[in-house]
Amino acid sequence: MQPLSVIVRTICDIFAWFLAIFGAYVIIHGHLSPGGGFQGGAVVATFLALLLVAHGGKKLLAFVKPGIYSWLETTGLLVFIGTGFAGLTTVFLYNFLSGRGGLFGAVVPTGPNPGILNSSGTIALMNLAVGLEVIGGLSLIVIYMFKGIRLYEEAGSEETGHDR
Amino acid sequence: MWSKVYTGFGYWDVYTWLIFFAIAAGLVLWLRSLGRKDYKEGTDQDEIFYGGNVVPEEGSEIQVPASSAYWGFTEALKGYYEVLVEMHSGDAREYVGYMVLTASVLAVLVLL
Amino acid sequence: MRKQEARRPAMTGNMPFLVVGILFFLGLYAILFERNLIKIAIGITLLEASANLLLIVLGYRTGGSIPVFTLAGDVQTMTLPTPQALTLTAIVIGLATSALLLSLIMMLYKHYGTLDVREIRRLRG
Amino acid sequence: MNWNIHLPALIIAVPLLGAFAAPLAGLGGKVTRNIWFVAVSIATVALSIMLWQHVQAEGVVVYVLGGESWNLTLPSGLSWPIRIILEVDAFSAFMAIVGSIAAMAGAFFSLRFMERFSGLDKFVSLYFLLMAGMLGMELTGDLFNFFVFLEIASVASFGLVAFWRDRPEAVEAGFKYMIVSTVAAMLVLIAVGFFYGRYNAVNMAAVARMMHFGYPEKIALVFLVTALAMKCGAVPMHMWTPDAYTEAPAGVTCLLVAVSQASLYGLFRVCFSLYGASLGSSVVPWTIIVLGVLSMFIGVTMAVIQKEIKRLMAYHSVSQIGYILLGLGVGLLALKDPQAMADYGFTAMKGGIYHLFNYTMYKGLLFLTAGALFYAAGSRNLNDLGGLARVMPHTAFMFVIAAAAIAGLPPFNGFVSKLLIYESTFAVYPVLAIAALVTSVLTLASFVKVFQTAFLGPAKSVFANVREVPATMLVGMSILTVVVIGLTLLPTWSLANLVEPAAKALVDQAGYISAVMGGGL
Repeated sequence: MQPLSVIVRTICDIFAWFLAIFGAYVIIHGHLSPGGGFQGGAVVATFLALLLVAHGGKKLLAFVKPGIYSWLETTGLLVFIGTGFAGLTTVFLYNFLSGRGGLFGAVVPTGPNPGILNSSGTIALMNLAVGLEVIGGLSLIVIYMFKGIRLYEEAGSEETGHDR
Repeated sequence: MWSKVYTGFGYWDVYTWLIFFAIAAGLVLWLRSLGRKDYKEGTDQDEIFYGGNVVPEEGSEIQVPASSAYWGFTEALKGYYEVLVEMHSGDAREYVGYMVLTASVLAVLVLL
Repeated sequence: MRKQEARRPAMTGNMPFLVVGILFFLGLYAILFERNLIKIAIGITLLEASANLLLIVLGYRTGGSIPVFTLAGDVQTMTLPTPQALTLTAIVIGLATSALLLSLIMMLYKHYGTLDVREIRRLRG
Repeated sequence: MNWNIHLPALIIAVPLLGAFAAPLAGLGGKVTRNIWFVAVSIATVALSIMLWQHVQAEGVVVYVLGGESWNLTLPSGLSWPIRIILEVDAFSAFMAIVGSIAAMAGAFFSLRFMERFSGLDKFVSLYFLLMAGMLGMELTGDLFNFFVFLEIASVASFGLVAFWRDRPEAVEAGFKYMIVSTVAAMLVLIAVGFFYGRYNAVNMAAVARMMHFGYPEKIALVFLVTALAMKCGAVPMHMWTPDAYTEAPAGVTCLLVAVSQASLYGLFRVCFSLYGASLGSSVVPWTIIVLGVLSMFIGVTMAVIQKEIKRLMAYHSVSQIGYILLGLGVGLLALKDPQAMADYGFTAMKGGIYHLFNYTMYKGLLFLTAGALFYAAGSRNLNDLGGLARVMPHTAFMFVIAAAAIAGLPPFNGFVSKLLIYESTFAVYPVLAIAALVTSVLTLASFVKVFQTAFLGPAKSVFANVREVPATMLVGMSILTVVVIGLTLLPTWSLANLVEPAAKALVDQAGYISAVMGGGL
């Protein structure tokens, strides 16, 4: 893919960051509002897709290392299953942090309330872990699929752009 | 642990069978020991008999290939095999089609 | 307001199920009769969409609000949250399936040089 | 603290941990990764044996994931179960043992077999994911969870079938398997949706207790039976089986055989425990019997004419699945009639379940020996192979044992389970037993062909440099050989301790329901 026009590139440069921040918001508020690790992670992964479309593969893949995303994925998965194992004193996947105070375990008052961000125990932790995993996984899918397109474009003649 | 497996009509006992097998093997060995003693290794007796012809050096020239095995069987069931090989057409859509067909036949049978 | 809803013909409530059926058979048609691999992949996605829609529709209760306690407001009925969780799981699985399917199609195109399903039949018999 | 109660969760969590930590283990190089690969699969076998002992002592075991207590199936006095519940009865524990042994043998075999290829971290991850999916399908007590594990296993197996991505055939096989399998999975999901819409529950025990056999249930039954029969490779939906089994790496094929048994487990869990007594007419049992007979006969006749060794064996696995379907289908037919159950139904079920164990062991072994032939001689075409017994005596020995067992030659274990199936199906309908016997004869014929062309015959100069396969591959094969010989020499013990509790658990629908729903109905 060739880079798109300068207008598209500039707009994508700016809005990619907003997408990433919105995705992070969706991940962090996973236990309070619709959304969660997967949805937020998918939103964050569009960061890479957007930049890839705007700047073209050659420029972007020169400084994006797929290894980083691979490690993000592994870290997320290990945190997830580690949280599961940590609850094993009661039951596998038991929410051992809720109601204990601290960063994750604020006690929720009874009755209608707007919701407390740090109240959900391991659920928030797992949302974060799943978010990391999905960011890594989807970005890897985007990168590898793009490389897959390149494979037979190289076999052919030239890279063909849709906008010159 | 050592008893028999009852099948409803009879039983199966592996140890009886093994004892029988050992006796039969002993019998075979005894019969073999009654055979001729004048066999010698390394002489013409050791040669492969290949219809009176010279045995080829390369083994693949005298081996019956697997595709020739059971030729009579496949020839007799030719019509059956033509239909069956036609079924395995390699087309992914047809594979799904067989599944949908089975589901619909089963649905008709169950719902009626 | 409530009376109006009660007088609504029963058919309207069943419309989503009709959509589920149409989507399902469209997807099945695409898988069974299309020749292009990408169109077959689209058929599979349609099947997934119909299954997801079925789950969502099953969880709907007339007049129900979203099943989030802090956002629901002052209402008596909520839609069922379980099918929504099930649907999310199914969507995640569907994403994995679609990604893998498209990757396999890319590899098939690389190896066979065609997207026609009738020509990708080296394994048969 | 009694750790036994956590076994049902651990047995799924340990392979998952193995999958997720495989990239970490891969950092340490080849040796670390191999140790991790083998250690996790051995741990899974140990856990499944402990689980089996636990189930034998305690009866049906439940485990509530994430609950306040492991047995809190109905929290706060509710009358329906919430949370994801694992439910393990003797049949599930039996299946877990079968699956994990096959997985361990495949893991040992893959160490050297896969050495020549790149991306082995991903291979180990996918292998463990496939294992976790298989074990999850066998241990779960929740229909939707069953679908999730089915999809985990499916997606992992598509990846593994197409693992040799430089071979066009491998990608093609993965693609075909994927198309058929995804449609089937969607059928399962729609069936689960029907249950949810009807009963607001997806727990198998809860649904089974409330089951009224109306139209949605009938359609759900059709979808589940078709989809799961497809996943285990019953004729006429078996066409993916030869493709996928042939093109997957040999260690993976060994595991894929066990995974198809997990689908078979799902089929019978649905028929016996979910529908059970409310299964209405005898249409479904007869469908399963007819599918079984068709699978036996068409599978074996297709196998006779094959020229590629793994493709031949794959068609045999279709025909062996037929035996299991036949045995358990007869059991299902006799479910409502206690007299028939005592006369022949229970024997047929014992035969079917015992055959399931035997089949997984010797079929895995056969695929591993085929992989060893491919590794050593570099060919899978029977027309090219020949005279290899001279240079590969151990492989040849194990092949003979497995071939004799699959052909049902006495005294091997395959004979015992086939005998149980013959004699019980004869009581239902003699034609069934005759079809099974003819299949057995043709099985023997085609394995005689394989043995004669691949191992016997004159030595070929092409294979002058062929050596016996490395030790770890032999270890993988000998694990399964030892199990086959053990089952041969101790048929009474294995029938009484492994098979009979499993068959009883399958019939005992009330016990399955009350373990989750409490005693009072």
